Amino acid sequence: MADKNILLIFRNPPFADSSNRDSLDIALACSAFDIPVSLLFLNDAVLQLKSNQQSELLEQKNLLKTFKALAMYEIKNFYVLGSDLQRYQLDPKQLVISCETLKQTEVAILIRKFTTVINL
Amino acid sequence: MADKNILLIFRNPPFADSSNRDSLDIALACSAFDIPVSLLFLNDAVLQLKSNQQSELLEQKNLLKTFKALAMYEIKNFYVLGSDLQRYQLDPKQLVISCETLKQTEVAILIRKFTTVINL
Amino acid sequence: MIFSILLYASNSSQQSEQTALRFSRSLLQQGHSIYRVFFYGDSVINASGLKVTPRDEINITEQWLELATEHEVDIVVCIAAAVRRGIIDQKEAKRHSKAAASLAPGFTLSGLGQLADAVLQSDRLITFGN
Amino acid sequence: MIFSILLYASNSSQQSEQTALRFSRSLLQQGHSIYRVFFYGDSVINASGLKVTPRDEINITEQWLELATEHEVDIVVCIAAAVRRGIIDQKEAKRHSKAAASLAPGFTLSGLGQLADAVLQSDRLITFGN
Amino acid sequence: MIKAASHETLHIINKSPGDILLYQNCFSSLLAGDAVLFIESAVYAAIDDNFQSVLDLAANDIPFFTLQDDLIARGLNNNLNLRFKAIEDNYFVELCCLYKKSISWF
Amino acid sequence: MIKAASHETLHIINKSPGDILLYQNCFSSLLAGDAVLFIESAVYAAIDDNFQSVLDLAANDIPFFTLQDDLIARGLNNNLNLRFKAIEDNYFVELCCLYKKSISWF
Repeated sequence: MADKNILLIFRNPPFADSSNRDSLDIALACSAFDIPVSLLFLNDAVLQLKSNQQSELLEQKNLLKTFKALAMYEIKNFYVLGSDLQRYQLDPKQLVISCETLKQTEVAILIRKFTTVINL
Repeated sequence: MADKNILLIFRNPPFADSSNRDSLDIALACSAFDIPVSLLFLNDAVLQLKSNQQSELLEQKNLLKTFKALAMYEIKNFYVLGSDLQRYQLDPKQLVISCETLKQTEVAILIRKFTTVINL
Repeated sequence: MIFSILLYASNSSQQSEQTALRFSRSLLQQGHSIYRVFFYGDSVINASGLKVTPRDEINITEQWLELATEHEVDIVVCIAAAVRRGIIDQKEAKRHSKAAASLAPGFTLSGLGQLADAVLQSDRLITFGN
Repeated sequence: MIFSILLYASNSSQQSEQTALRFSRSLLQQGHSIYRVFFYGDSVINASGLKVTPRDEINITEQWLELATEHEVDIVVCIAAAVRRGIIDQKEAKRHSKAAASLAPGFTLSGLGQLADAVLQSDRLITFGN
Repeated sequence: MIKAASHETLHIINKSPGDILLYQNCFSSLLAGDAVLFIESAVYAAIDDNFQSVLDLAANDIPFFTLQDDLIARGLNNNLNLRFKAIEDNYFVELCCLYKKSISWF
Repeated sequence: MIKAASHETLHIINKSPGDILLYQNCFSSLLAGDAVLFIESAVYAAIDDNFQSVLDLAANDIPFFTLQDDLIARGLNNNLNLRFKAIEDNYFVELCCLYKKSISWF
């Protein structure tokens, strides 16, 4: 079996469903099996990385702590789209993890680098 | 309590989720309680009314029989959008129930006529 | 005013349930009343007595039960939606020869007639779904 | 080739499960193999032993079990996703002081490591969701 | 003198503005006298730069409300579109009383 | 002479073309060597008159496949967009073998 690496695509805003938490748990599990993991945030998914969220108002758990802890698991490759940041008036500095900003055309090129893609 | 009437809005294609079946069951229950029921089909929902479906290929139940039986429960007001028919190349004659075709602007006027709207 | 609440979550996110709870508490505080809360579709999973909520999350099932007890709110779970998702009471377990029941105590399984009745008896029906 | 299947239904529609079954049967017929089927997210509801399928519908749970038995396919249900939705085996029932188990016999609860392992051991991972 | 419109339908929408079709459906269903309440992920509409084109479907006399707690929970405090009026949960209840019926778009 | 592209990523999409954002995401992720397989509700794309604008995002050399059984189950037999090639379930498996990996868009 050839060496594997995995890209997890996030597409949903915080709190809306369980897909973000579920993708994050896959990231941690793959990392524990020494599979290199990268995370791509499309559409509303970048919104969950926004600082100053106060999810306790919704009696919901937010995932900010988990995202911040990913570096300890050697998960360090995070990608967002410039157009999504612009759409939602976000500055990369407002995000809780340091992300590489991609152009739309770079997404396809990124995807090509992985043996496995999970897109919940 | 003023007299009630109810509009059920369908928006999803056949088989995709349980919302169409669930809305239909509400229609039957309301009719049994003598609440006048009307059905509005938006977007992909009109596709479930298409004749010649062969859902047995998917080992799924289709709802065509139930739609055809609605008249027996005095449910006779069905509305579809001309733009949705056109989009999917459908002729009103291809639909298993006789529907009134509305223009987009007539939807808002229709909605106003009901005391209750359920939109699953 | 008399409200009824229709819960229709299409996935296991608890967001729409939590909004519905916030709304329900607020309306009761303002002196309005709830005739019925009706669990439909995938929302019936929230009436499971077997699910385990992680310690750092809110137990929605308990919150609905507390609200129901404190304010004598009628809470009904659609029997057809529940049975096909494995949420059954003792009676349904027996009828279908299942080994156990799974409905949380305090919830009642009943038919869609209860929703139609809620439409008739309430001034407002508010749907919370996703 | 060696396949693994990831099931991730976000609602109780059985369409994606049925497509996955069609795909799985077809690949087995063609001489390929399935290393693992992994139930994740709301798909775990399909591993409930307490749900009752209406007589005119297909019982997806049984179909997966038949396929697993006939072709010795490893079928794993994500334990975290299952427990929070009330799909528990005897061990989890005991651990969480629940009155009964609900997992259908033939299914196994296990962790996400089983999915990571499937990624490593399979030539292809195909996701079916909705 | 313009007669004040009666309070007719409260449209409650809860998906992010990325769900273009849902917004088209909702906004096409508005008549004078209606209002729209943006809850949950729909509060992102108030900071969405791409939102103007779909927003134009809703006539200017349709009031837009959004839940204060849902905004704050998502860290949205500034640069909100001025068309949106943030309200507390108890005013959500009041709106439901004031308007004759509600439609939830999700 | 043009070199035949290798078989890279099979994109599997299952929502109706009304889900505009999903189609934009999927089609923006295509490179030469990729293919798109339309299953379940996505087969309606093959009869959708409004589909051309989003379809233009996918370069002409990207093959489009669709499941024969999913078409027939929905009563779709004629007037199909010629870009789509209907295939049997066993060819779905073959595509998954032929292409190095798959991405499911749902």
